[in-house]
Amino acid sequence: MEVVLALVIGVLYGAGLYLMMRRNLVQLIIGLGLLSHGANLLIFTAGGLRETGAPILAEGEKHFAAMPADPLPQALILTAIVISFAVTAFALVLFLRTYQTVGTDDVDRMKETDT
Amino acid sequence: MQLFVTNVLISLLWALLTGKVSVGNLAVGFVLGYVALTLLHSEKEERKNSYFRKSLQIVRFALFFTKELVVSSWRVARDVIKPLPEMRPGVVGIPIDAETDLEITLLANVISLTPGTLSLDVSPDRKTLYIHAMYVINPDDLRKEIKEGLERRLLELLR
Amino acid sequence: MTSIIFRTATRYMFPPLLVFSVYVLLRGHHYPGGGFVGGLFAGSAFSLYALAFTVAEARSILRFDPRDITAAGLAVALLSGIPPLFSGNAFLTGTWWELPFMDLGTPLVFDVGVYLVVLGVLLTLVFALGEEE
Amino acid sequence: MFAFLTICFVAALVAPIVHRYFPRHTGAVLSVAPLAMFVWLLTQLAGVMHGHPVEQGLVWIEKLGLELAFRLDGLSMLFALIISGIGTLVILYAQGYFKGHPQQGRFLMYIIAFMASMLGVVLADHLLLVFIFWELTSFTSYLLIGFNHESADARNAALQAMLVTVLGGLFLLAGMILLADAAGTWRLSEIIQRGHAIVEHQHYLPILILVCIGAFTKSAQFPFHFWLPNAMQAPTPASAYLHSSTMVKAGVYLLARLHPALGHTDEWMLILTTIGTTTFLLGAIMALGQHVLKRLLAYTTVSALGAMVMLLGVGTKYTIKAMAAFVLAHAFYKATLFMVAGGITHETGGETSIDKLGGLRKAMPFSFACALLAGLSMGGFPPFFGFVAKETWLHALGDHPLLIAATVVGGAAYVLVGLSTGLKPFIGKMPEGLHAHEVPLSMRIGPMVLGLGGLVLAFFCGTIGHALVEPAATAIYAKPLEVHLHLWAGFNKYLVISLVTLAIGTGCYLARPFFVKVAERLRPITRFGPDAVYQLKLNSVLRFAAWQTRVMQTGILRDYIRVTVLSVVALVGAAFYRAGGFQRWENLSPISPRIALVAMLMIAAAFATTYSKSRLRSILSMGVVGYSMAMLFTFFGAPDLAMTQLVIETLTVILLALAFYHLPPFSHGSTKRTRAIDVAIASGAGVMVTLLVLAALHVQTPTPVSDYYLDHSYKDAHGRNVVNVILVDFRALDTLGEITVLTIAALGAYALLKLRPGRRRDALVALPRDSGEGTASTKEGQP
Amino acid sequence: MTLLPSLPITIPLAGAVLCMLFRRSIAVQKAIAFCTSAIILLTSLCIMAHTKNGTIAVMNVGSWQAPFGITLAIDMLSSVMLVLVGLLAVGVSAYACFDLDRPRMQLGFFPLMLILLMGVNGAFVTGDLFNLYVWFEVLLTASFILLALGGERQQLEGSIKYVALNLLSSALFLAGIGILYGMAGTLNMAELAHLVQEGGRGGLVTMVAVMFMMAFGIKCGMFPLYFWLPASYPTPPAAVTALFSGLLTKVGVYSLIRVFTLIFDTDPDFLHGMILAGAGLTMLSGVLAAAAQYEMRKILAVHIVSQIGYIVMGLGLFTKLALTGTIVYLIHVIIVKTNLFLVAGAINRIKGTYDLHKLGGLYKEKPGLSILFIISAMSLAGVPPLSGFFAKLTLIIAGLRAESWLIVVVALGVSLLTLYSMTKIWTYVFWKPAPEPLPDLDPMSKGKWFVFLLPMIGYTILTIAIGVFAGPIFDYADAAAGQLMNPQGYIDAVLGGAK
Amino acid sequence: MVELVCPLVMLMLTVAFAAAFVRVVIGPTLSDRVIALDMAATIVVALILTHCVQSGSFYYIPAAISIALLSFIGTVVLAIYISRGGAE
Amino acid sequence: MIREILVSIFLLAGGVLSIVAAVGVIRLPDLFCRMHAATKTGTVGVSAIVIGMMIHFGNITVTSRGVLVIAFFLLTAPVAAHMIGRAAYRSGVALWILTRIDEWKTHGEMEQDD
Ligand code: NA
Ligand code: NA
Repeated sequence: MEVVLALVIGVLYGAGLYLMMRRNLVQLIIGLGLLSHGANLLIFTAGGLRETGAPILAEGEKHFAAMPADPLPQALILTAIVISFAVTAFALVLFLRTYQTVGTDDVDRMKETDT
Repeated sequence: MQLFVTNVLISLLWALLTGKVSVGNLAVGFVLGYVALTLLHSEKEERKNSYFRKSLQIVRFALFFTKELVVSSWRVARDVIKPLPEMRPGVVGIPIDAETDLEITLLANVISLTPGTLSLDVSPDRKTLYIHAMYVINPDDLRKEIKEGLERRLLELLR
Repeated sequence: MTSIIFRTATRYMFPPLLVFSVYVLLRGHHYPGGGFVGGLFAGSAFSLYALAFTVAEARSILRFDPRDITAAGLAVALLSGIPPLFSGNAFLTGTWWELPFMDLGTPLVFDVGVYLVVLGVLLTLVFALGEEE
Repeated sequence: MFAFLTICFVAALVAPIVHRYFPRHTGAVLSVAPLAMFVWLLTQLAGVMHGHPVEQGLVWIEKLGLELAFRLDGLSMLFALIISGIGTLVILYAQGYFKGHPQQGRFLMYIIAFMASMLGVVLADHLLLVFIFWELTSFTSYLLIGFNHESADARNAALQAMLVTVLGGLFLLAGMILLADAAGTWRLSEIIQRGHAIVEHQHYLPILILVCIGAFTKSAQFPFHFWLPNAMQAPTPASAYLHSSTMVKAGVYLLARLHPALGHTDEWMLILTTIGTTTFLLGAIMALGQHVLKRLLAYTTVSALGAMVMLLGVGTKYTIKAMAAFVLAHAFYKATLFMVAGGITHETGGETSIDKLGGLRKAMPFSFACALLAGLSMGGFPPFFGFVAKETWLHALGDHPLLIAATVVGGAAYVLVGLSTGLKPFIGKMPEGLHAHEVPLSMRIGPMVLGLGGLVLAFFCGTIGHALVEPAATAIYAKPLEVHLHLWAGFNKYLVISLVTLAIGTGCYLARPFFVKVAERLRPITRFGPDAVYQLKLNSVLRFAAWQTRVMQTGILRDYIRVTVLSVVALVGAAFYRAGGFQRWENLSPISPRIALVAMLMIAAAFATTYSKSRLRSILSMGVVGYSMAMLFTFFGAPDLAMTQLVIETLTVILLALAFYHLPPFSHGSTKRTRAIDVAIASGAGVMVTLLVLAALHVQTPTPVSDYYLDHSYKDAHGRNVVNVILVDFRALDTLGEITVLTIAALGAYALLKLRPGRRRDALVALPRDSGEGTASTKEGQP
Repeated sequence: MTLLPSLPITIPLAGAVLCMLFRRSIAVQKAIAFCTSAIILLTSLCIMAHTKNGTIAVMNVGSWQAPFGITLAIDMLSSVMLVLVGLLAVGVSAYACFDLDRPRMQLGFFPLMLILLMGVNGAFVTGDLFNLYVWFEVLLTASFILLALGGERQQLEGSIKYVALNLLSSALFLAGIGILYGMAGTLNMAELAHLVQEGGRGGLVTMVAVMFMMAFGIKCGMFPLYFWLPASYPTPPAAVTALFSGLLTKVGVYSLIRVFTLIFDTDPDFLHGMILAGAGLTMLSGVLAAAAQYEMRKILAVHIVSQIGYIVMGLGLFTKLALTGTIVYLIHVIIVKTNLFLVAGAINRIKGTYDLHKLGGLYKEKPGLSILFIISAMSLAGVPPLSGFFAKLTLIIAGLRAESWLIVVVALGVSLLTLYSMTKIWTYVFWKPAPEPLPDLDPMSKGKWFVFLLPMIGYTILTIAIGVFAGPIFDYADAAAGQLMNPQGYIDAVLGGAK
Repeated sequence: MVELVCPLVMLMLTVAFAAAFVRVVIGPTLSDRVIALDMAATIVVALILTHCVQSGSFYYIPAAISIALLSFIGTVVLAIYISRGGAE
Repeated sequence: MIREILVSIFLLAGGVLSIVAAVGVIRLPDLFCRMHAATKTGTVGVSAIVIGMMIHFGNITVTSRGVLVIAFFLLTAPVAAHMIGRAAYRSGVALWILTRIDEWKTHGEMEQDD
């Protein structure tokens, strides 16, 4: 299972990076999105996969009868998801405003600041 | 409405009394309450009418709708699978009697939910509902079918 | 983009959604859910309203500026870490009071803060984007 | 010592203030500081003479072993006296020179700071402290050379001087650190006692070379000599001071100071005599063809510095004595000549060429007298101190016929320059249109004192030799020696050589127009000199910098991402290789069909996002990826995660769609080649990540932390949903940070949407009334 | 102790929340921002007083024991960084109150600034790897916005590059955290250090270490990952750039130092060698990039890169003396660089441009400003006895003692080129007469001008003071470096010090 | 029995999801993609609910509700986008 | 046992309906026809699975939420379909060539988009 997911993670990273290397702003943002999916899945996979129950204690019980899934990677990913959502939302507005100001969404033509 | 609330309360009371809050138990409580209320309110015609008639209508409508759902689901499903689909799609305008927002909305929804028909839009004068249908042999038949079937029963229920 | 159907559906969906969002918030400590998802639900409800009607109308039923809600949420979350300090505990130590019907604790207050922040954030974004001509 | 140094620095700091309150006597007031130093030095003279150096120390940075350690011995005494004495005179001189100049205060500030730094160099007993003052002299001289900052030449010369001397300084620093490590101490007084250990140390040669480079740049030795003539852009008081008597001698001082530690080896001799002699001759010959007053003096300064290094390089007790005497003589006559030259230029309205000067003897009698005294001393005419020094020098070189020959050539040039600057401007006919008058009093004191000094010293040369030169030479030689200077040493071959030199020099002076003409002819050659090399080096560095910027900062984000990703892949790959690939896998769970199916879907959807001309298709495909993720989360027991992922995914799509109203469809494609490259890079990264995950899999996963959470979630944190408890309790701080991110992201998006340059003006008008909402409240928009 | 370590995080957050709640009144926001900054400074001084004798201030947030909750741990390095943040905050907020345009202030400059500070402080105090990621995101997001706020073309273009490359770094960082968690089952840095030291996973640790190196390398602007910096730093207003230059890259460096002294000290030949090579290339590349610029702010911005090289050089040499140098360099460069940006901003305020070709004649016109500039510039170039000199000196001594000849040669050469760049600015802006007379865009009375310059004067005095009182600073840095070289104290304090 | 049916149903749902994905990719119109994504979301709901049955835990139901709500909003937004003539 | 059978039947019904919908979405000739398949069959399929689930658990929590899910789908799915259909129609998505009749177009009462 982990091997399959490792492959998926690789593909997500690869696809994300490929998209980031395109010229359109929107592709850049989609690339970032895929990248963060990849990172989340990586944490999930590396944290240890268990096709078991959720880490939620059933009503009336005091201890977990069976070992549930590891809750910590889940919490970490939750945080990471939210953060990347926030950043994506801001980036989107940034790109929008950039397009309106610069007059193009071609990243290659945004080179006024360098050199 | 008051009666409905009372009925719900009775069913809850029943569940608490029997000490078992489950779907079945609540349903039993509800039926018991319903019967009790029917008996209690036999003389007050007006109110009894609205609540008890409505509840019967709802049940009838639900049954009708489920039947429609199953039948036309089957028809659509069969057609989807068939090697050569026998569809005669078309966009048909249906003059509607529904007036309030709620009536129009529910009607449109119910039409959409019924397989084979799909509400597209209401005309600006709110008199016509345009639907897309999979099987339009004769537009007038379709119009009639919907007006007589779904719309009549629905409006009956709502008014 | 006025559609009677959409508007009517929204009008009827709106209150239950808000109720549901609070439910998700409060149940979050024991079941899936919590402040984040709850806030997203509430925010979605208002966004839906803004879509069906106008952003201005959605703003008016919200009453508060979303940014104020955000700030208030952040303040609530921050303040929820303060009570333990009085009993000599570290910042953000969970402090619980047992009420007859449920346990009330600072983590729940914290989650309420999260809820408000998420609600405010989502609406700030959606309203601002919706107002962009 | 410390106190007097401090006084000097304070004087520098307050110079502008003094100038504000005593605008007409600034120099006089400020010269008290160096004078105090001078007087104090004289009081210490007796002790130092008898081999009792004055020492003072104060810890500055304990961890670096840096101390404010000062030590006044014979060598320091000689230099410190020159520095403070001439410093006093120069400050007075500057008062007249800059009369009425609005920035006189600043000039005095710089020059006094320079003087104090220079005193620091010669008094410090700690290698790092020497370096600190050394660098300060570079920096203050930068300010002085560039004082006429509105002239581009002055600015360039200042920069050049600083770059060259600082470059040398950096070599010096490295050398000093190695030296200190070799000697095991930073203290100069201790280092010079450990000459053996240092000479035998494996780093001896690097140390020697590094120190020499430092000293040579500062003392304008070939091939670093070029900055000095260019530095004549400085105002004359600065030139007189820096470039004759003080700063340039710092290198010589340092070599002299370190002679006991580094000297007495073949390497030392070879390097110093070669470079010193070359510089000596080069400076002298190049001086022949000059006609600008200050340049004449500058080139002979270069030459003189070469001579000192040469003498030091030979390193016998005689040459060392000669060098010490020559340092003194040179300081006197060169400072005088510079001051007089400055006076001439100052009073003739800016005339600098000796060919256009003449007959000033009437207008400027004082200056004439001083110039003549100094010029003759420079030429080595008896009975001046210059003659005494030259005699000692020739004596010392008795075993080195080649060096004697060089001395004759150089000496002749000195005669020429001495006469050209000391005599030529004042005799003959005054050219048409030249108006001049005598310099003011403050500008007379310096030349008078120093010019006459050259004569007086010669008559008291025995005493001077005993009191000043002998302690200095002893310090350099590190063994006791005796110095006897004579004005008249009897008739011997050296006197003959001297007289021959004078004759040749006088002849040359008469034939000066010829040399000037030759120099004109040869000018093209100088284009290939070290000055040109400096320019070439500087330009090539700048060109390289520009090239690098062009290559690195293309401005194209995609290039940046490519390079970044490639570097990551390469370096992590290197680490992977170093780790020896990955070990065997353990603990792998079996593949279940539903998960395999979802995984395949994810892969397909990921490809679909990349392989798309339609942006909606791309984002909807990304939506599919997100939904698939949620399914995986569901299968692996993460309901909160699944829920959040779904909600967020959809919200992202919604926000994108809202933004798409205002964004154009995809339109900018890449070439096939670019795409192929990108595919390669991206695949590389993907493979790397996959391998990393696989490599991580063989590791057992201990989860004590998670076990703790599962055990304590309900018991201690009152929550059944462990994930939520982690979020709001166990790791609530993360969540606090997370909602902060959310908050500001929204704040930022809002600000960006509401504030844009085009709307700025409106915003400015609209905002104060309202709440900073831009035009939001007045607008009723709806999609 | 239950409170102090959390204050660097909570105080700026509280200030930011207040600012947001008072978003209608700029005057109130200004007051809040300045007061908060001052309180931040005071708090960090208190913390420093507590840690200066080598104690490590530890706090378990939420009272959860060390590896289970998030632990805040402040050692001497952290506390000096906190003090620097405080110093910076006070100066920059004062400057911003004076200099920033109204719309920016209305649209949230102050809360953003405070949250940036919160993120930076969080990164300095946290002892948890994932929490570090969170603080990174906090400060990055705040910086994204501060960078783009104003919406001018250059700003926006710069922001895009900044955002894209930094998010790339975040993805890398997150991947590293994931793998490390998978390996060790903990996020607590002290416990990670402990587990990694126990060994058995050397190869994988090295790989993860390289990932962290690259992730932080991007954030701190190392070669060849610094592209975002020249593209973005010169675009926002001076106050923002000053804040960035002082803080952002330094957080990257701090993290690099933290993880490579605490956790990844298992394979120094390879890892620290790699860092050293990176340091050399970084300083060289950065200084060359600066040499090619003719815009004051760009020169200063690009120079950040080369200074990062110096700082990282100490880590690469990985000796106590070298780390001492690194710490001193950090102290020095944060103050000096901030000041230079403020001075540049002041010039822009009165002359309306940063272009070296257009500027000129300020030496005559604004002598006070000239002095402020030249002192900081020379300090940066390493002219003794200013702060920069001692920092560089220490690194060079450390390099020579470690016999890393090449890096010493590079460091010395770069120092010369730095001098060149600084004198270039000096020559063009101050000495050279202005090619066309530039009117004073904002003529101020003497008093107002003085108030305007006050933060810069303060920083300049600090620069000199660091040089003059280098002794105590070196004592402190030496002790801090000692802590870093012997992480066992940190580990014990975190894991054993739980209540 | 349920243990046998559930994986089967899930497999069927996954296949349906794949089909929806194919439609997202091939279009041809934006409306097609939107409808397909909406259907994909619905299938995810079904999948999650089936997983509830299989794993015997009902914790995933709120997830199902969230997706139902959000996918509705998403579809509406995209519909509005289409009707305002938004480009693909 | 009966319960298990019931659950299985409902679940399978849901699965089959989804497959049918999937096939429809792929096969059907134009957008509007595909919408029939996508929205309705999907809705009915989900409802079937929800009912199966409600029976399986048989407790109040699940049932109440199940009812909620169904209600929600019944309310939203048609609205969504309506919005898409209307938008698609207005934006000029072509009807299948075999579409027999288009009264909307012939009535020509297309309301101007705001
Ligand atoms: Na979180
Ligand atoms: Na939650």
